[in-house]
Amino acid sequence: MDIRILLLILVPLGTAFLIPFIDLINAKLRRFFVLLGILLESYLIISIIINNFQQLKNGEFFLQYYLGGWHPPLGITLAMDALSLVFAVITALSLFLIVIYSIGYIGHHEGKYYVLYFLIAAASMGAILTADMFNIYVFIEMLTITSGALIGFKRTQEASAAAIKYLIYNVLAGLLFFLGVLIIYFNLGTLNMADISQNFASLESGIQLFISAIFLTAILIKMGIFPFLFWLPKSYDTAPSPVTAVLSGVLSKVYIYIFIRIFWTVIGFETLEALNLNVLLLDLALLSSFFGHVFALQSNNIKRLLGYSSIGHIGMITAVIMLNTEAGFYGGLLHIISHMFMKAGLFVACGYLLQYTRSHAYRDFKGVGIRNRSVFIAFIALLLSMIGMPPLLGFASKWYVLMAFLEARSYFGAFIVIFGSLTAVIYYLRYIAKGFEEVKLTEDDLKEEIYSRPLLSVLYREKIVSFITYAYTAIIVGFGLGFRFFDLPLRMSIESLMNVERYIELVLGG
Amino acid sequence: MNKLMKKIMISVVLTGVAFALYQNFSLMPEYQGLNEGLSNYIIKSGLNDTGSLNLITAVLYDYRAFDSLGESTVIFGAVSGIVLILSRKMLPVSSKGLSFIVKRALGIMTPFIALFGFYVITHGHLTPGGGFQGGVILAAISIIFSIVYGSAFDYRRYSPQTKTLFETGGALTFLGLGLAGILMEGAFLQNLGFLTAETGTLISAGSIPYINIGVGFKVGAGLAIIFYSMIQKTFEEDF
Amino acid sequence: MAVLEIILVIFLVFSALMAVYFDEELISIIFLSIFSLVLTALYLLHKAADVALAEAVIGAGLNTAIFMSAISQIRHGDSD
Amino acid sequence: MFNNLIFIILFMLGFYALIMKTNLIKNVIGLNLMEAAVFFWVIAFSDIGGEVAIHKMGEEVTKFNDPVPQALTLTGIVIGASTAALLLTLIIELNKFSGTIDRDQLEGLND
Repeated sequence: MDIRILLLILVPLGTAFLIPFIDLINAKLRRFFVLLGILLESYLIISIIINNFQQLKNGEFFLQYYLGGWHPPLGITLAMDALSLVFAVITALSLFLIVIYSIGYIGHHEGKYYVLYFLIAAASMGAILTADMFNIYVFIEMLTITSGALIGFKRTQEASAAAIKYLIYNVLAGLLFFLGVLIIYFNLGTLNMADISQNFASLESGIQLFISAIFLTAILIKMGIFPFLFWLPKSYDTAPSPVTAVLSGVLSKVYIYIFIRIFWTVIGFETLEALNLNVLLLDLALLSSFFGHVFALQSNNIKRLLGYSSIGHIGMITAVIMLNTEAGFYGGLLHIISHMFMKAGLFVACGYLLQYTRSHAYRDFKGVGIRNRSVFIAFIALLLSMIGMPPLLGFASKWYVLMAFLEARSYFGAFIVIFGSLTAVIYYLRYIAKGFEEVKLTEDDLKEEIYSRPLLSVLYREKIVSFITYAYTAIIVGFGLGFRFFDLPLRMSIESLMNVERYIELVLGG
Repeated sequence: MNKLMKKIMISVVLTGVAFALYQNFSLMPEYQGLNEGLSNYIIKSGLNDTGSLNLITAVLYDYRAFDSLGESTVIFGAVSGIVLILSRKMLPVSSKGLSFIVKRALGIMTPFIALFGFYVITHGHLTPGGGFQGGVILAAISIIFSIVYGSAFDYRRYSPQTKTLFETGGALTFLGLGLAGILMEGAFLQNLGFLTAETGTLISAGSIPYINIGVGFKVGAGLAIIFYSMIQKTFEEDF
Repeated sequence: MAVLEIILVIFLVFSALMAVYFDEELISIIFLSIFSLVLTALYLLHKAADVALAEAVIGAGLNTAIFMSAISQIRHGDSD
Repeated sequence: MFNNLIFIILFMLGFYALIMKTNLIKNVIGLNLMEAAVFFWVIAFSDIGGEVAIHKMGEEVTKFNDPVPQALTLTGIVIGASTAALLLTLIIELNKFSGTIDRDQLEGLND
């Protein structure tokens, strides 16, 4: 019973509930309050790490909380092992950086924006920490609704259309998830993840296949893997930059976490292997990665391009995790971390760079680099990291992914990694070149452009926005030099991931 | 031609999906209730554990109360999103509403509808119903008012600020009862033992009725806000 | 009991079919509301009182009101 | 068996409306039908011929219907209603700009 892991969910939730009150009292206090909430959240994470550092080192780290005092399998249990800790830390760090960025970026409807933002924070923390299947469903729906509303934040035709598409796909996925949870309940009579995991092997193989297929469909839609990727680029394009950074930096990683939890801890990889689903999934993920990079090549819009490249990277991560080897997990988890920082950083930088352009299209990218030289250099550094240039974090993670594929003799996978890097060189260089193209603008042209753009993209505090971009670049460069820093947490989380029996024992017995 | 091909292809896919689903569902063994596990325990000792006659309420607000907190948070998020997307500064100036007779009749009926709503909320642990259902009934009063009296009537009496206050108040009640559970009993959302009275009376079942009241206000105010945000634009055009 | 259930199920499928079949949104919504009411009766037959109450107030009451208020402000045909 | 068939008919009707109808409101109706199909199946499947899961004072009932799926379904219904409201809101907002809710016409307008 460690109350801090409960507070990790309750602090953002309480902040979201209190913001309308603060608005009624004095709207100027809101920003202070938002900062207080996110700082408290970071403090909780840091104190969990510091207090349990010794256990973390010995591989014994495990915290849990029984909600309502009901011990499992009766009530809902929150559980945190090393894998959840890694995801919680990177999620909290991303949320922290993006909140500060939002303070500089969002100038309209701030109250509702922060309410939805903190609900996303609470829901992603909840989805990471909970050890109960139905609770995951509730948090997934929370993520869907809040992020769907935020995609429509700009209130233009494209934004509404993208949000509708996003919501329809994701509500469908949520419905399938609900069906899957209920079928598990009808067969096993429990909702606790550890309890299900213990008894799942005793089911008939037909029902095992059915449940796996339903969860697979639901989660593949959520992650944007090949047959169901069509909602993703549009919603990435039309959402405001901080929201896109949350979507690609936090949400997709939370869904990958849920994917790992369900298919390793709950259903079990042996079951997947017995049903021959793992080969299918591996090929599907690689195909998705291939298509993502190919679509990115023909895209003429920087944010949509980054969305397609996200599809490529998430497909690659899923594929390398599906290898189910230690090297595969190491590369996959490292690439999750690095992709989280790189993509969020790129979207954050885009929010700054595209403030003076009419649209996100390629032709409007002209001269962007000359006008904001230092931020554009940071942007280029992030792009090079995406490609995989040696001193940066992207190189380290891609190297491990490549090694994992070669070790497992999955040459198609290795080909996809290299293919992704090569195409990325082509499509990013185009934009870098365009950014440095000279543009002759008179004062009047500039004025006209400023007045023609939608009001919401006006930056109020440019300094904060550019500072966060530099912070992301610093993270990429710093951790790229010292990527050994992630060695201990990754080893711990792989150990806790592979050792399912220990998880079951700790959740049910502790 | 292209459209016809698309239609045929999708029909084939739909039939395939339907057939696959049917095959898989027929694999499911007939459900006979479970002799062990969650439901068996709840049916056997749910009444003793929680003091709530209605076992569904016991599951919703005691065993799995955290889910209900998440669920009301979903409504909270939906309300925030809808208000964000549809926020317009235009005050809805109304049509005149329906005829005098309807207005009088509604005037007589309204207290009874409200009473029924409060009954459903407060008797959640004794009879079918609870915070969610009762909250929707309370929101329905607001909706009926806007239809019968014209939309400005309800809007002037209960401003959006009041509704927001009710909504966040309800949510914070839920959260506060959960925190009280930590302080008094030792776990978040644990049933408050000192509130328990004789089973079957109105003030029994620990904190369940109070959570119900909080959820009822939250849901009622939230859904009323959703409805009012959605009808606003019509009046903008009437000007 | 069984006869009542079969009649209700036939009504249920019929109203769902009609809700999908008609192109006019208003008629669809009315059939959706009827669908919810029939579903409420079926829930009662299956001894799920709480769910029946929820379906009655949310499905037949609130959803209809929200759908109606949505279609009341949707313009057709004039794209600008 | 009977309930499975109804579930599949309703689910496929909803899926048909979601995929084939170009009207966005009809798509939301389809989504609602699919949700209702799932919830109906859950309730019908968990019905084992017992009583409503509510104790009555002074009466001993031996066989109850399972209360847990009903509680979960209740959660699902409420979540479904709020998603439907959000979707309709976005449709209103979309219609304000484009003047149409037809998916085919919107494809032409967007890109």
